[in-house]
Amino acid sequence: MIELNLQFLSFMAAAVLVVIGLGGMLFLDNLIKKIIAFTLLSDGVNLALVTLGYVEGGIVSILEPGTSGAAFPTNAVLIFGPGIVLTNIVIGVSTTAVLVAVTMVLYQRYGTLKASKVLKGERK
Amino acid sequence: MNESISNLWSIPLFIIIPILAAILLNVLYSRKRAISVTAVVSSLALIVVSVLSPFGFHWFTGQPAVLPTGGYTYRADLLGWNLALEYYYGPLQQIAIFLASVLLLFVVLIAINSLKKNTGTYISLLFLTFMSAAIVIMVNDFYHLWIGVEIGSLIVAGVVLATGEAVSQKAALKYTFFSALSGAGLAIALALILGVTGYANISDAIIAMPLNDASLASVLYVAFGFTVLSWIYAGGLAPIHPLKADVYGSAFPHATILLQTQSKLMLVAIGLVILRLFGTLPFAKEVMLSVSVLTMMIGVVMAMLQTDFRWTLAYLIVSHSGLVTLGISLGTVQGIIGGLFQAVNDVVYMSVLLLACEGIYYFGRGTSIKTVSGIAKRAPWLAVAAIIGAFAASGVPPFNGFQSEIILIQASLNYGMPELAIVVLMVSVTTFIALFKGIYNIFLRPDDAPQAGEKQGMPVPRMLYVCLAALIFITILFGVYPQLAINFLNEAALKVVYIPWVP
Amino acid sequence: MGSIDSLYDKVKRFVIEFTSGKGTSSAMTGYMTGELQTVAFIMILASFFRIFSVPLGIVLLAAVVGALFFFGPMIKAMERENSSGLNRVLFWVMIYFAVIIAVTLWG
Amino acid sequence: MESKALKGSRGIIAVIALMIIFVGVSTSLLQLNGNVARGISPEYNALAPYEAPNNLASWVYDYRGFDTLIETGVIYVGALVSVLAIGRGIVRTKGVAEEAPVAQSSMDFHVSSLNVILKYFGIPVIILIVAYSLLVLTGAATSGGGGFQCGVIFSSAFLLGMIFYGKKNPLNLSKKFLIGIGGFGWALYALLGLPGYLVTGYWQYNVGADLWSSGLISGVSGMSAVVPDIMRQIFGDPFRILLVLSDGTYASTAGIVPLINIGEAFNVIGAIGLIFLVFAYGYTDEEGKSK
Repeated sequence: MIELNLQFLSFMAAAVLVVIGLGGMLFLDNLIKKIIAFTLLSDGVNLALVTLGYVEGGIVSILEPGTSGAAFPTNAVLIFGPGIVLTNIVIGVSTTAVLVAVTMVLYQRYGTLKASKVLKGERK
Repeated sequence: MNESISNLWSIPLFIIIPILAAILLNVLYSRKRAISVTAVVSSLALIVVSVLSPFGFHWFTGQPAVLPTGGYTYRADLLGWNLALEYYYGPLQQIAIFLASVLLLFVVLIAINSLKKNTGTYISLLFLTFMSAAIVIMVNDFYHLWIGVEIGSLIVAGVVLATGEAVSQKAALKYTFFSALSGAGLAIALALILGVTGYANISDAIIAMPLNDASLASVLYVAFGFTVLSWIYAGGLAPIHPLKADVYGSAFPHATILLQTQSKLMLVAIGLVILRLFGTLPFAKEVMLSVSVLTMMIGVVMAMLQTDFRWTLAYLIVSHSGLVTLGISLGTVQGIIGGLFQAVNDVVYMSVLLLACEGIYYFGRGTSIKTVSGIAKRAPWLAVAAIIGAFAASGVPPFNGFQSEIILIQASLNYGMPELAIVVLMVSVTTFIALFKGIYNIFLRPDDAPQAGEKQGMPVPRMLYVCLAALIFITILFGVYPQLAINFLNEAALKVVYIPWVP
Repeated sequence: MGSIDSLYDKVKRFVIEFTSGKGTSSAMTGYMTGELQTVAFIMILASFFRIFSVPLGIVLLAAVVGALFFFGPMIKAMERENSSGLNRVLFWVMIYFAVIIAVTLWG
Repeated sequence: MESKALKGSRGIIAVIALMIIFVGVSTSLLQLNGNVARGISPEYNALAPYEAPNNLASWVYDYRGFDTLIETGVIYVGALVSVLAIGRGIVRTKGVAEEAPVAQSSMDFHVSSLNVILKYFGIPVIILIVAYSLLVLTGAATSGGGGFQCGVIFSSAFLLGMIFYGKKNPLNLSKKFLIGIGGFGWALYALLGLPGYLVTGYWQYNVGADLWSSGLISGVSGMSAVVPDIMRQIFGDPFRILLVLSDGTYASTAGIVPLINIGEAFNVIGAIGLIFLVFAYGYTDEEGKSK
């Protein structure tokens, strides 16, 4: 029997989000919907990364007056996961900005958002 | 070798000089003279730094490594867990960055000479392309590798978008979608590696990897899958090659030189990281080999179908990436040397061809083999350069392509896979056919246009000929004295095979 | 099957398939060479199976050669699948990735 | 299933592939459940009392400060490229005919038809949001927050201003200003590594923190007194905080971390503000020209 705990549920939710994101990018034809699917994918990755830092009964990694400096290393959350989440958010924002900008320009050009119309393969 | 230098002075400069140059160029925007001075001075500085620098490490922010016993050390040759971000500058990095910075100088010169107004942003993106390539080839940290790949792919989208045509906008949009996909994949791989080992530094992660624990090893398999996904993406291997070919084909030919250099360096860097981290997993090398064979085959066949010289070159670049990865994924010392040498040669001879293509672009006002013809009469030197490039690309001695392809063929024979040798041979033969189909039609076919005078394009910038001459010189130099380059690559290959935890 | 007529028809159709669309000679050469290359490459790929088992490799090789000539010009299908349409490339990437995961996890 | 290419057998194959990917991802993530390796993270936590009290801030801007420099570059490049797509910096070749770029038309915000109450409340709200962003920025070393968050909050105030008041809003930042401030922020961040590089040879050595030179951590030899006292006084002491913990008082300094935060904030204000402005109003070169 698998014991249901917070970390288990978060990992599961992260996997589900990742696959929904991948499926959305694959199956949806509208470019904006594809971009939304990408943000879901990136959120799934963020959730997995945050969950990595989880420590049973842990504390937030800010030293407040009165906490024990000696016990802090074992009690505080693992720092790497939340740190990487910041990076992933930034990368997600920049990628989304570029995607939306080019989509806007292509919409001006073609008047449609369908990937199967706008981005069909072509050769010169 | 000064292995224990842990604060090598030159490493930060490779990143900081392009960043500052890019910011300045972007702000200057349309002031032509200031842009030229800044760009040329910065790229010359990069060349000088790459030549003068000794080998060693840089631990950014000056944090020490934690010894297993609990103390701290600043010595790179002791076993310790790095608190800081670690870059390594060795012989492989030296030749790669030297070549990239020389190409950056050429590309910047051509861009300044041939483009009209508002070039600031474009040239600043070229500098950032160099920066991302330098990051990825020097870094020894999975987290930073991910950031480097991501910033690199956004920059590629920018360089392509700068042409402002519908084709390039579409190419950039597709490419960015896959950058999103592979970036997320690389982040998941990073999460899995962190979860299994707790270290983002690649050396530390290899040491801490729990290969004995079967259940955790399966986590590594999935991490391997995601890393291969991003490798395929960054290098433009099959099945993402149509997008990469789109990108190469729709950027300016001179920008494609830098783009393909960046992509080759990423291919080499991520390939070596995969070998070091996952080389011991079963099926890892087989998966990598099959990716390379598919890429070579599909790329070269598709190159033959193209009717535009730009697109022929784009597919050939893709298919020659397969040659590089073939050598790397063999995983033997000879194979890795062959792969790295092929990467170096590829960058050089493809640059010759791309510059020739740029010349055709000016002369013929386009590069389609259907409409452009008879250029050889008007520009004989361009024709000579294109033919030399084609010879080098198809592995004819005494040019450099021959030297690396023969190493690859020997390596695959020694590995016990004669089929791979056949594939390499077929790729070089087909490259020859595909290139000469284009070269014959563009240069040698008589000009059938009724008014030849009207079709006359603008004169080619003289700078382009200078750059072509320099590149052809390198081509022949490496073809005659391959040891010049191979001596730089030996160390990296030996380390990857025998001591993978050392960068 | 079997009669000379139908075989002739088959060959004729095979050749005509190439020339549909663009009829220029240089494009035609490219397609013909590409077809031969593809056949050769696929045969080489099939021969890789000797790593796992030699008899299986031989059987597979024969089957692949037969299939290639039966299905006519491979190059057309290959060009279609190689188009850079976003959805198509996404599809192939997903398949590829699933195969890699399946091979490494359960291979 | 909107995509035509994925109907029929292809769709089924794609679904099977997705299921395989799901199984792979979920099993591997669940293997990690409960046995995540701690690795290097406790080492960072152990050093926390000598650094900024917010350990995440010191991780992001000190230990892995160079990673964050490139990450700052990602947002700068994101703004650069998305604005390039819309029109800033498209280059033309001399003498070769190319298709003309498409002009991006500007959005219509219907500013004049907005309720007057909204306009009255707009300015105080914008002032509050800007003040909040400055609070988040200045408290980065001691509490959650930082340059990136400040930049995003500030830009949201800018966006609010654009929606309520149109192009001439209370913040009234021009494109040229935003491009300049974004580049300035990134350059400031990059150049803050220079003092450490000149003094110790390590790029982005946290000059103010004097973590290693005062001998707080045993076992590090050869690094004491690398930072001269004068430098320590110039950079370190203004930021020194005495952390009173249950097991003693630590002299902790965030060093250049707050300064880096300011650089990052400038960069993000420039980048995100530029994205908002150009996405809303398009880009024309005439405005962007110098003068």
